[in-house]
Amino acid sequence: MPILERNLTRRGFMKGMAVGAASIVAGSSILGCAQQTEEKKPLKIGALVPLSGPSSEGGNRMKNAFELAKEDINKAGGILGRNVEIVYYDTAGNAEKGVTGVKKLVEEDKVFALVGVYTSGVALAIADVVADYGIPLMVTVAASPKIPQLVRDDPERYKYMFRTGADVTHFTLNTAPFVTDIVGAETYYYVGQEAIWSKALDKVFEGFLKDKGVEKVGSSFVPRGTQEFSSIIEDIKSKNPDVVVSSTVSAEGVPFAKQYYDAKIPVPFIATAGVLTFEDVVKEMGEKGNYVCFMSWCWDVPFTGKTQDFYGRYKETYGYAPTGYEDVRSYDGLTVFAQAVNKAGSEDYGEIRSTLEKNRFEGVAGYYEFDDGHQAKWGEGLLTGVIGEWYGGEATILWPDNVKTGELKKAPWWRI
Amino acid sequence: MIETLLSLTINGVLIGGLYALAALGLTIVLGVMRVINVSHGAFYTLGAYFTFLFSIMLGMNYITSFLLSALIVFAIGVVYERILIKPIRKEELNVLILTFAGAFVIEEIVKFTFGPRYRNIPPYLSGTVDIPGGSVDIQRVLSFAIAIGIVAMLFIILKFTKIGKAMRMVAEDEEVAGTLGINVDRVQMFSFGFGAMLAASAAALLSPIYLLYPSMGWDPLLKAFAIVIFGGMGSIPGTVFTGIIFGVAEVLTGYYISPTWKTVVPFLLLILIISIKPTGLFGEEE
Amino acid sequence: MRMEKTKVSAGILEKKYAALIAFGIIAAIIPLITPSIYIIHVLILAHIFVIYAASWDILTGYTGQLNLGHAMFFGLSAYVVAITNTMLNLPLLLSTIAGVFSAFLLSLLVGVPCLRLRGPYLAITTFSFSWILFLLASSAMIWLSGGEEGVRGVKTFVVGSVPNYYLSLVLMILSVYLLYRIASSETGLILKAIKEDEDAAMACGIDTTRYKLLAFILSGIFAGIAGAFYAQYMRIVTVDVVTLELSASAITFSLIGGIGTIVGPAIGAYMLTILFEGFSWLADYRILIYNLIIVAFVLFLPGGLISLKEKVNKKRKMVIGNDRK
Amino acid sequence: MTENDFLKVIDLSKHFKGLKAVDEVNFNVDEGEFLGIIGPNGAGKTTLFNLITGFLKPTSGRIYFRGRDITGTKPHERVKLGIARTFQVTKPFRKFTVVENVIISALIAKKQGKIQEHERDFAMEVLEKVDLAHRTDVLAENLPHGEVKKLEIARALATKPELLLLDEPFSGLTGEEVETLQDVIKSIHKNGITVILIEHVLKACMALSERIIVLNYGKIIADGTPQQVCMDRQVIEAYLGKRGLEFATG
Repeated sequence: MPILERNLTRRGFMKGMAVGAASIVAGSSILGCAQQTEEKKPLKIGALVPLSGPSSEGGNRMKNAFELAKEDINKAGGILGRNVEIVYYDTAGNAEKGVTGVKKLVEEDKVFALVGVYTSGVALAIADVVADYGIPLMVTVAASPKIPQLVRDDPERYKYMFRTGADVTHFTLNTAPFVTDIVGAETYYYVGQEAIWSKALDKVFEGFLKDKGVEKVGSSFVPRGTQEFSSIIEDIKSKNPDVVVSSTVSAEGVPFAKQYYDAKIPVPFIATAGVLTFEDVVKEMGEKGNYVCFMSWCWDVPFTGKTQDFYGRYKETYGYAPTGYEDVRSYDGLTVFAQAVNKAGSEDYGEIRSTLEKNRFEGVAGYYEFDDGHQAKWGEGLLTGVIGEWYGGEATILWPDNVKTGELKKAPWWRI
Repeated sequence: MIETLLSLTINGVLIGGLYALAALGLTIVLGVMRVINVSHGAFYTLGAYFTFLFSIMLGMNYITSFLLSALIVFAIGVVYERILIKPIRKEELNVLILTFAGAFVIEEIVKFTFGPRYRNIPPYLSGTVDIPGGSVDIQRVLSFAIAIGIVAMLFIILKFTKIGKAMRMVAEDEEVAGTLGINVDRVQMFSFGFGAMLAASAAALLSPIYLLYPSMGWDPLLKAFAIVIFGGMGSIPGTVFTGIIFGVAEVLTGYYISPTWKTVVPFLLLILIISIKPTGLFGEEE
Repeated sequence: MRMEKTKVSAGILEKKYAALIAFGIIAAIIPLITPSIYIIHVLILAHIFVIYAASWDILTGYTGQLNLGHAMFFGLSAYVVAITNTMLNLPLLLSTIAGVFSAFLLSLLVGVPCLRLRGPYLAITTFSFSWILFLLASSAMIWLSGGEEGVRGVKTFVVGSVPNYYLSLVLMILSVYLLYRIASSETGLILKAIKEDEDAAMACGIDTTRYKLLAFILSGIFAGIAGAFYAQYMRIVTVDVVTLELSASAITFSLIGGIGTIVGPAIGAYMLTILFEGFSWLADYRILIYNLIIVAFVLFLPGGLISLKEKVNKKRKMVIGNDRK
Repeated sequence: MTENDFLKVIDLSKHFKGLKAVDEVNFNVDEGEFLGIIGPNGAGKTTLFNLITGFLKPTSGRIYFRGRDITGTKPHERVKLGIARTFQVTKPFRKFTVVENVIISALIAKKQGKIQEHERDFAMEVLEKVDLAHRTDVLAENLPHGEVKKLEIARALATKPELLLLDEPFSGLTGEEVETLQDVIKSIHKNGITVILIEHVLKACMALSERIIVLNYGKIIADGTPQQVCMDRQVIEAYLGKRGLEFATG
């Protein structure tokens, strides 16, 4: 039929609608095929992780850890005698996919609880959906301060949402000893990601250090994944701080470190967790990994009885070291939840919640207790972390004293 | 003050030369084939990972790895063009979608082959060069020199070799070139491979300074987009000039305005230029 | 623009209504036969993306103005709804109007410089606009956009999935119908002429500038409607609404369905949204498989699903004989 | 400037990167005239057409149509005033049928109140005139070259022009096709439409035109009846080169 006539009829439109109608039926059956009759046997846990896209690096490390956690839980008798089965949903770091994922995991897979979540955007987007379903969610990575704030503001609505991931104040508390004690700085410069959590960290850090008499002389924020740092390096040079604090935790961390090294800036910088704590990454950086200082949430030292066992098994299974955050906190998130359910002795969410609120749980990174925002608490005997320095692909632990393995190795061009 | 400005500018020029190299491949494919190759960034990624494969995993020296990876990506480009682009080349939109999906396919294949983890190519040369207001990594200087060398070679190829002349003719007018006995298909296949190779070379030069991950190709692709259009599609001097200008503009905006705006500014400039001169800075009027 | 009445003969009319009614009935009873909010949710998203894809088609499929940054209209509208509703406390209806209006303004802002551009220049300029919006939302202006964490707490018109389902269904049918009517009118034919050959269209006396701008505006407004609905349904707007992937999906949906037909992109968006979800069990492999399917479509069925229908029709015609005229 | 000047071109120039494609051209066309423009390849004929129809903006100079300065107006505005054109490299709407191609112009003409009847009827009428009525429902991309040329003319006619500019309508046609098309153009002119014809095929141009302008390197080198132009030394030189001139004049 010629175009004009084709255009001047409504036929195409209606036919299209008919095809659409047919596809609804087809679609429902595609979606439905994942549906299974709920058996009493395995207990399903839904894991929301980014397995594709720019966050897949972290997402895959989370998945690694969940797999180990599953093994361990099941070896120890499972949750309330039931074996754990993990259903993964790839959020690709996308909020909408996160929401869809929650609905799929709850409605189709009938999961008992949710764990994971890498980016804060996904966490905040799913918070309400999860609250509506009234199902537990253990946030294991996303670090936005808004997440515990939700719980604090409306504890009834978000009662089943907990976080084993770190809070920005923890970043501060864990990094500050480097600035004040190890370097003894009077001024510092902050480099962060252009993101809400990093800006919040900047504020908390500034306030905290001001009280200790350390002044911030400048700051720069870069979009996640930035590769080129010449302008920031120049800015650091011109502000001449005693130390640089860098929360470039994603892909941008490595180019920053390399370019910082090349510029021979006369003071050290410390990376607040993230990519510069990854042993495999730093080893591959060669000489440019030397003198990189870092704060890490966990290390291959006996924080608890589980720590070194986990590190050993992780390296053995995957061929590279865990990062201490995405993996350790995810492992802990799932195992802490399992411990809580077993301790509560019931599948009742209310009881699980109060068990989580009132008790102390052993994890790989330390011991977990949750505050009024359902945020894992920081502190001696709970969770701390380490400060270290890389040289020749090996890390020296500088802090805290009980696990210390050496002193700060000064680069020849440092003035401190 | 003036030293800082000088140091910033030198850094900008050095990095801009590599941007230009990354954009050149896109410009050639656009000029000769009149298609937007969204997979260009994926070829960049491949170039980086092949260099990684040869130099780190197989322990070859950097120069050999660089050359091998450029050659392999050239071959991949040729095959890619033959199998995927050629059958649909006349449909601008289809090529666009295909190369977009193709970019994801390559990215995912890289992810499954090398893993999603961050990887590094250690410095192939260590040391710094003193410049006013500080020092720069010697790798940057050398990479810049190599990039300029490649550009110069490109000029010579286009100007004096048979294939280069054929490429220019096809770019000028496909039909006329065809009637003059030029095998247009083969020229286009070659150009596509060549474009891919240029992306891979840029990646091989930049990745020791930067970092490797499967989705690393998008950023240079988008930058190359802006450079190519800004400089005028198909104009090689325009692309080289714009690449360097972009490098400098980025570093200067990063320093004097803010690092977050430095990514926005090139695109704002692009829109401004294109509103004034619809064929870009060096593009010919139609 | 004036819309001419379409001429339809009574006999065909009934047949077509039957198809529409069939779709309406099936779509309307889905919430009654499935207890799964998940399925409802995916279908709501499908409805939104149907509007989104169809709105892309009027500009690129019909008018040939290659738009690589369609997410900008969707995203800007969604952000404006979210920001005015949560930060300025505007009533949702006003926010929605503001959102769609902002998409309209953006379509003018983008459309005007684009009028003089052709081919790759146009494509990359439209892309640049959306990319700037993405960069602003994801980093340069996170004080307003919340960056990756987004703007939370947008109000909804109706509470719950099922009411939202019906609302989106009505909105979708209405939008696609309107776009289809425009596309099938004289205006649509003129737009198609511009796509076929702009110079020839000018030589026919068509004010191509005016019609291209009209296409930009229509495209922007309907994408804005989709974005505004999305914001109130999701109740959070993050940078995901202005990504490169979202812009690309407008193109992918349309190609798979059949570019330049309005109905094709609608079907494409509907099916692919469902298909993508149906693939979620593939986990890591999902993106790979999805993109391989797209590559296969471009190579082997570039006319999209709707061209299958024509192929079938052609065959049938050959069997029946060419006596239908 | 008087009202009865139909088309007047004054000092018209167009430069591309220093190349003077059209260089200070002056000429008039009277209503009802049939003007031929000839010249060797690259003489600036098509550029001149693009300037008159508004597809290019002149570097300098002015164009008047019926006493009105139309220099800065857009192509579609000129169509509205009654100036229509065809293209040297044909530009049919390929995915449209023959009649749809013409309907587009008719639609616009109808919107402008130039025609009263239904656009489809009018389009059919025009197709009849160019002898394409039997091809109504064929897709334009499936037409043979000769008919595409006719289609272009039909499309231009459907805008109800007063001035029709034909850009090499005979190029690439067979002898027989040339003859039928010649008749079509003749009858168009007979119906009162002023025609300007660019042609490389000199024979056809000579046969049709009442007056001929010869362009070379963007300049008018001759202006007169076909007979006068044929005798012009400069013209022969431009076409055949110096040697040819010697040969022709003995």
